[in-house]
Amino acid sequence: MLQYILRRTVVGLLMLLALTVLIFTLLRLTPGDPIDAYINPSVPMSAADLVALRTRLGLDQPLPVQYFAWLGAAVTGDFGYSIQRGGEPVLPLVLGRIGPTILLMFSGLAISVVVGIAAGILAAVRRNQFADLSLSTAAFVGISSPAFLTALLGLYVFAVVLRWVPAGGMLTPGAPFSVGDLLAHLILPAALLSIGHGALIMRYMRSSLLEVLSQEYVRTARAKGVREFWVIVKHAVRNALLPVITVIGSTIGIAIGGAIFIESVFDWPGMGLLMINAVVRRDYPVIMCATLLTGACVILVNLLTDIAYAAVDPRIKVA
Amino acid sequence: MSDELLLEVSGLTKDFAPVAFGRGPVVRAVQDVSFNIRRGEVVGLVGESGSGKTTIGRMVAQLVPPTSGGIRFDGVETTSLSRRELRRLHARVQYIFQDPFASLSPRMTIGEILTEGLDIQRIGSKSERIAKGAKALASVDLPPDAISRYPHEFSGGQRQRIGIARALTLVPELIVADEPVSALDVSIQAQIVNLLRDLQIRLGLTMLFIAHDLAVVEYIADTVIVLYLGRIMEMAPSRELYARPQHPYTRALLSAVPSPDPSKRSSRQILKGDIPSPANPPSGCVFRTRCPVAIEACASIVPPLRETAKGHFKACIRDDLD
Amino acid sequence: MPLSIRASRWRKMTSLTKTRSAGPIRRAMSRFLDNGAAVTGAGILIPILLFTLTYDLWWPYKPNDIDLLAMNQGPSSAHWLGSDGVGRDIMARLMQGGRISLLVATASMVISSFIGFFIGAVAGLGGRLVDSATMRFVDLAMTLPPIIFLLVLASIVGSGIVPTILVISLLSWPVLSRMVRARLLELRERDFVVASRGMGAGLWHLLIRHALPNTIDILVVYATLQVANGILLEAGLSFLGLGVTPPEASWGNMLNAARATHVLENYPFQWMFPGAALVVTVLAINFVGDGLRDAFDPRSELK
Amino acid sequence: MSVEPILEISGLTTVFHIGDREIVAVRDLNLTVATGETVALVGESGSGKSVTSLSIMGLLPRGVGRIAAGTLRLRRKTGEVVDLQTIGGEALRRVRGNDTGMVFQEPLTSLNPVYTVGEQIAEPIRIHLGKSRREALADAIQRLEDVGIPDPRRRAGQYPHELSGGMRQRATIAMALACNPTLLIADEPTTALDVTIQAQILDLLGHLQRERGMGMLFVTHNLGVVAEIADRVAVMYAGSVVETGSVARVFAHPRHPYTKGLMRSVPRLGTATRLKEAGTPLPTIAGSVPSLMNLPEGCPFAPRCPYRIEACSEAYPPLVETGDGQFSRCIRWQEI
Amino acid sequence: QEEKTIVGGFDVGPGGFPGNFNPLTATAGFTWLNTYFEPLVIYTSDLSKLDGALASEFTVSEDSLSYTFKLVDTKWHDGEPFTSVDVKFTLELAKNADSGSIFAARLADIASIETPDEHTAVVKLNKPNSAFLSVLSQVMMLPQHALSTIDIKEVAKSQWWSTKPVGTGPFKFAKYVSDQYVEMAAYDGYRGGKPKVNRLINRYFANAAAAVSALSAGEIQFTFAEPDDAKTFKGNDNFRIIEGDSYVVNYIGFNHKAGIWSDLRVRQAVIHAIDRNAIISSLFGGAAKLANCGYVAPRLVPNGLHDYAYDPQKAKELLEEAGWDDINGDKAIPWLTYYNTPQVANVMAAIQAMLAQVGINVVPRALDVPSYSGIVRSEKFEEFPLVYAGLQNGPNPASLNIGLNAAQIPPAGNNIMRVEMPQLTEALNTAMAETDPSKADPKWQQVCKEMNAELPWSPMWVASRYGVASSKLKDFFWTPAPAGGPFVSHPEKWDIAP
Ligand SMILES: Nc1ncnc2c1ncn2[C@@H]1O[C@H](COP(=O)(O)OP(=O)(O)OP(=O)(O)O)[C@@H](O)[C@H]1O
Ligand SMILES: Nc1ncnc2c1ncn2[C@@H]1O[C@H](COP(=O)(O)OP(=O)(O)OP(=O)(O)O)[C@@H](O)[C@H]1O
Ligand SMILES: [Mg+2]
Ligand SMILES: [Mg+2]
Repeated sequence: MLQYILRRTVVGLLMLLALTVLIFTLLRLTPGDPIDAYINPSVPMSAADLVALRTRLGLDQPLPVQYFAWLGAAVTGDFGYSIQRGGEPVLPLVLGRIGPTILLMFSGLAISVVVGIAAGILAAVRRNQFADLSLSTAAFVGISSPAFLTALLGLYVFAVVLRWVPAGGMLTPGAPFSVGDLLAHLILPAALLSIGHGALIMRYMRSSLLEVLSQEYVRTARAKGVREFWVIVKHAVRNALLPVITVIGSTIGIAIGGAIFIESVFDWPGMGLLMINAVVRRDYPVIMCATLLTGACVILVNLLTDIAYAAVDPRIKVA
Repeated sequence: MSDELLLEVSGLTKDFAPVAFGRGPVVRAVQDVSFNIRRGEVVGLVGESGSGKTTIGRMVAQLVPPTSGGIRFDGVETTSLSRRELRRLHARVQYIFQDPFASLSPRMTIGEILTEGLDIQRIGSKSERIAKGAKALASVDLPPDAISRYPHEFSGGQRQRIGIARALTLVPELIVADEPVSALDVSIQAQIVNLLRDLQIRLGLTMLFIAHDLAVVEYIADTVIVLYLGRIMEMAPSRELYARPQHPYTRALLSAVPSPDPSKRSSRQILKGDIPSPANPPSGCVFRTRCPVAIEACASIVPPLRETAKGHFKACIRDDLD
Repeated sequence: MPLSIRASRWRKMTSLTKTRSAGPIRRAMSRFLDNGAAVTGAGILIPILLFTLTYDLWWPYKPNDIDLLAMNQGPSSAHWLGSDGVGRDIMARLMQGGRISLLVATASMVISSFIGFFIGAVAGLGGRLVDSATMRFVDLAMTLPPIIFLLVLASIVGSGIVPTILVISLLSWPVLSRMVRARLLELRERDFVVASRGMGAGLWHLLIRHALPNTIDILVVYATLQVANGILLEAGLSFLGLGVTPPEASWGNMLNAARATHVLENYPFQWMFPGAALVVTVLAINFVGDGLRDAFDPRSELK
Repeated sequence: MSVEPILEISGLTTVFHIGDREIVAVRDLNLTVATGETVALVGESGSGKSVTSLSIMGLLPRGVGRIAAGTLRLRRKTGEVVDLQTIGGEALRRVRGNDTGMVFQEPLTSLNPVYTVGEQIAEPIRIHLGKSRREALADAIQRLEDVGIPDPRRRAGQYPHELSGGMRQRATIAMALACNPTLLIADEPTTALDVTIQAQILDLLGHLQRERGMGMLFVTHNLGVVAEIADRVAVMYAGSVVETGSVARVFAHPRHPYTKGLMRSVPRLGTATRLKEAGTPLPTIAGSVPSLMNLPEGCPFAPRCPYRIEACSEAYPPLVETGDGQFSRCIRWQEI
Repeated sequence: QEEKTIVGGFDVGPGGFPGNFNPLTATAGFTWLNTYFEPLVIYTSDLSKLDGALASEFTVSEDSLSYTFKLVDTKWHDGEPFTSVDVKFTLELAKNADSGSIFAARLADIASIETPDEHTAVVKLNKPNSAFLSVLSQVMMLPQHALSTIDIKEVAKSQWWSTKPVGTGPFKFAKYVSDQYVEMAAYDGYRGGKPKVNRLINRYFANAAAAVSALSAGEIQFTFAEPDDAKTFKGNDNFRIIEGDSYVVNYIGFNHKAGIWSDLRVRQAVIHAIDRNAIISSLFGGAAKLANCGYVAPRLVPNGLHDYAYDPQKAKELLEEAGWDDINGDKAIPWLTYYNTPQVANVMAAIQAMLAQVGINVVPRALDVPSYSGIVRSEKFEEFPLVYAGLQNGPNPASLNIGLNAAQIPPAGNNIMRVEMPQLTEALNTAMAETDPSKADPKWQQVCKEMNAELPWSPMWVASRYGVASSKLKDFFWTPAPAGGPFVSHPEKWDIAP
């Protein structure tokens, strides 16, 4: 077990390394650099000034030199300073986004897991009946709706017109922190976020449960005189959850990168918003660090998924 | 049957590394197996599930490489062949599968299945291939219109015939038949066994016939090899083996076969315990944990395969039985 | 028993069981037609395709014709679905946008299916070493945060139809690769593939003759999902200012108008029609995809 | 043999809906199982053996299969006789696992992979005997010991995949026997096992059955196994029982051409060498089992039957007594 | 007395610079910075002239080489007095590129800074610079006592800016919640009087529409708004729409190195093909001023300019004469912009359609700012033959110089369209050299005339920009100044009704 985790960690580290090389090169291939993003075209600056600014950021060095300089520092835990944020150190900046990202993601995911799994079970048990058809249709509509449109509409309807929830942000500015305030800000984006994932989980749960329901051990359970409710809940659902765990795992993996549309419409200070701003402004150190961190999270979540899988399914040995 | 050796297997061993997660124990599926097959001979390979029958068959058919040991086909060592030579060799050794449902691609017509080998080996023109396929189909007593149909439209017995026909299209010299009748119904089994026997005699095929049904092997094989946990327990001409089984395992196996004759009830000798895991075989003689006549020495000595009568080999240190 | 006698008897036997059934495609077709949702999906999709492909033959307005005197007009007999912020006819743009969106989605589906299948198949059939090397590459592509990938790639290749297709394709294939590989790892051990290898088949033969037909169900489902996904991604890219360049119409571009509060609030017809078109199309494609998956799944038909 | 039947099936007809068609998987089946008696149900794959046992248990796949006619009278542990077909869901559930136990063919797939063996055996004990979790587990361990599993305490805590095939099958037997049922239905319990392990299981089943005096319905297609374990046998072909009687009689004097062909085509140890050396092929029944989708008119075996006459294809033959409790569904039984 | 808080989206839109707290590196966002930092001099609220801020009065020597500032008597937020030492420190810091300052080039003419006494600072220049005071208006005074301990190379990275900056303005920095909001507290010791509200909060928004939603929902009291969004508040008594000159002239820029625009007749054809009046009246709702040169302010626009009226027929003829078919024909011409707003998308769509009618096939492409800058500053001229862009043209008319003067061709400056017109350059140089404000206007008129005749770009319009404020705000002042000012806005007087 320990050895397995160790091996996965080593492979993970190598992948992260590859990831940094990839991102680094990709970034330098894009037109424009931080200075281009930063300097207002109507501000007169001399060529020498621009050179000085670039030199100060080390952007004049050859690419490999820049990369290894970054890597060397990063290995020691120094991820540099944000170019576009008055020199905020990158690491605390990025780490600060993990909290809100995870909060939003987990609430969204929690909603979608609970709703998705319940709906999936109902749909599978009532296969091809009214409940199944209506739930499946609802799920399809959920999957088919573009996230940014639902986000904009949700914001407009619930925050502007109905005023049920605040219009974006994570906390009321200036107000002392309170959980209620946080929840009020959280509920709408989390609910909107859960639509797509929930629909997906529902579909997977449904098909997985259908598969399991035709298994022989379900028949065995019935032959033992187990009540139908417990046949479903105890014998079928637990087995059906196995593939769904993988789906949830990969959903988490994707969600860690930030729910880009929701975050930008709701000004949720998460990873997605940070990342998109950083890319738009070519804030190289922030991009590198954030990518590394989300990459590490994805790898970690994958590992955890595999371990969770083994925990739920005794047949799988993690060794 | 000539005296020419078509296949010489010596010291064949196969280890399976653990798949999936991490490093579990290595499974030694086949250990130090040696035997020969003469041209035209039918050798039966029997043993319980997991004893390594399929693994041996696949190594002989060049489907998996052996971990160690040699396989000489028609005097040529096969383990060191180049890719091209190997492909040519593939045409000369064919394999018949146990499962008539899994061994035919559900998305190919019978015609496509039968000509696939010719396609791969680039033998003949398209029409020649089809003609060859049709001929093979006829030789297994299937109607010619089967050629444009799909496997799922046939019954298990018919499918097994198609599998046999596929093996025949390339006119192989050696056929490895891996439990070709185990998955079939009683009434179909006999039809297929008859067919194989018939073809073998008519075409002078050499065959390695794998089965765990001892009665079927008795009917078809000239020589029988009894396998237990990857090792040969006993090897003898068929008649000899059934008349005078020497190894306690062979005897137990023969007596465990239920006889459809109610009057012969309960003359059985029931073995204790389960088959050990090949990942963790017992020391010494692998059969000793279930052997009714095991003695202390069995735990320490790996019994060699000894010739005890002409052509009759056994791997047991107890000569004091009978 | 002489062979000839047995053969003739066999012929009789087989003629008994012979229920000369149609080929798998035809059977799949009939399974598909039995699926109510799928047929409804197709029933929605076909008119949509027909309308978008032929609208310039029967609709008087062109999608990019501006009319600064008829801006932001609600649905009327002249402009059935109203006009947008520069007086372009929404109906015409909806049709043209459908054309573009479906083109982008379909093209990216084809490309990513190809890449995904090929890489997955090579990993699945190529042996351990190739497999692990390829899969690490796939993992890497999956670890790459999509946002970064999207923005960076889009700013390198630019915006417009072709780059959008590229971006969407490159973003989507790894999932398919994984599925194809998983299927092939299992398929590789199936007897009929072993048989093929036993006859000396090489990688290419296995790829075409076995891998392709036996992953067709995965491919079909992926393809339909990917078309749906492509439409959504294109819309998302437009939201980020990437994607198909305005003023070229695409559903994403049209929806993007909802970004301005005044449009969201005052001119719902400007985003509701493309929004509805998108949802309905994606929904229909999903239904068709589900139906196709069932149709290609022989287990769905009880023997 | 005891005269008190535990199970009395009369006129059982089970149909399946496939697409818009109905197929008759079991047709007008009559069968009794008495206390302490083992009745074997034999026949080729697809002949309706499993469907019969599932019909008794009320486990036909819902929405697809249903019992179209017949009565299934079971004598419960309490002595009360119920008709399984009419008692309905909740009462049927109380019978299942309590008065009837069932062993399925595939020992791995019929055990739930995510629960320990002990938990699964304890489940019917908790449900039907109302015992606590701890007591039920103790009972479960006892059952495992009964079926001859060494070190039952440790095994009870293991998952199905950690046991060998033979042990799994013993575990499913323990599970079926958990509540001391009066009727045990074993659907091909040894088909997936090796001969030496099969011998162990048959031995065990015979032993347990004698010990507890329960009735057993044993489904198989292996005639050797039937000879080994059963008192009476019913031979099925294409959904119908074509012959039934005591094993000794039926095997010695089959009165149906199908039974006869079957008996002949089973290869026997010892005789095979003789046949081989004589160059004779193995005896066979030509052709294959017809599909239930398009059964021939009249006797379903007629197309393969060497005794076929015109009349065979005209009417579905009745089951007639051929003497001494042996019945055959052949109009020419006397000539066989 | 109850707590009063004003929340606004002060850094939304083109004048904002969210997340930047260091005035030395700020290229915009001065509206907000000015609530807690102050410059020496500042534009008046109508942006017409410079007034004293931390300098109570200032004088310029005859030779325009020496500037004397009399400093006000005030204290930093931490209680230390503000003195001429701080002025010297700040200007030296800003002049030194090592500090990361982006003012280095613009302050390069400073020869020395003298501090005769605590309340006087004298700045000497090497050569006259008409833009000097205008630059100074954006240089926020910084406390020497707090910053001198930091190594100059580390100043730009210091956490001081976003955690405990100290200024002299009416509000004190309270806290910054990353990417969410910045909170200010009233500075009771402000020399202009104690601010009327206790707290001032600047909330960040990722896009303007979200800010407008928050405004509608009553969560903020002020934000910048896209013109179309601003319109939705029209007639709503709860809100006040603030309209102002953007001081940005929008133009269609011809890349003079691209090879297809060399013929003046082609450039004329482009402008004749576009119905600018129709676009202004429909797409801008009338809120833009037509431009026929780089300026629209009446004092800078001479009489007798060519008006380039909408005349597609003429455009076609001009193209014909110039031989457009040989120059380019109907090949697609990429048309780059960095504007990502729905309004600009519409405008460009309209122009594309108009140009298509005369046979010029342009394909709009919107980029993010760094991509745009990266491309137009590169030498790959074929990638940006045509742009739609804007350049600041006021309040100081000299702003246009960097975009049109031949000496400003990249990498030296920002003449991204590579305009090399000797007469125009000459006119610009002449106007730039004029240090006497009263004599400058006619010289800028000459620049306008040259632009109108030569068409280095096709000038389009100067659009209005909008802010929307809640009617609850009292004495609130904001104007869409370029880069956000700074301008005199008296934050201490802002008040909010309950
Ligand atoms: N690909 C593989 N990877 C790991 N272990 C394998 C593999 N193939 C076979 N084995 C193991 O090798 C041993 C021998 O297997 P093999 O299939 O040769 O047995 P067999 O005699 O053919 O059994 P059966 O009668 O069930 O077909 C078994 O323990 C099996 O688990
Ligand atoms: N779920 C089902 N849906 C439709 N038809 C079924 C179903 N289960 C069984 N049948 C049909 O009923 C017939 C009898 O099947 P059954 O499983 O009883 O055969 P069996 O005698 O048990 O065969 P085997 O020896 O293969 O287990 C078969 O022809 C089969 O097609
Ligand atoms: Mg095998
Ligand atoms: Mg069965």
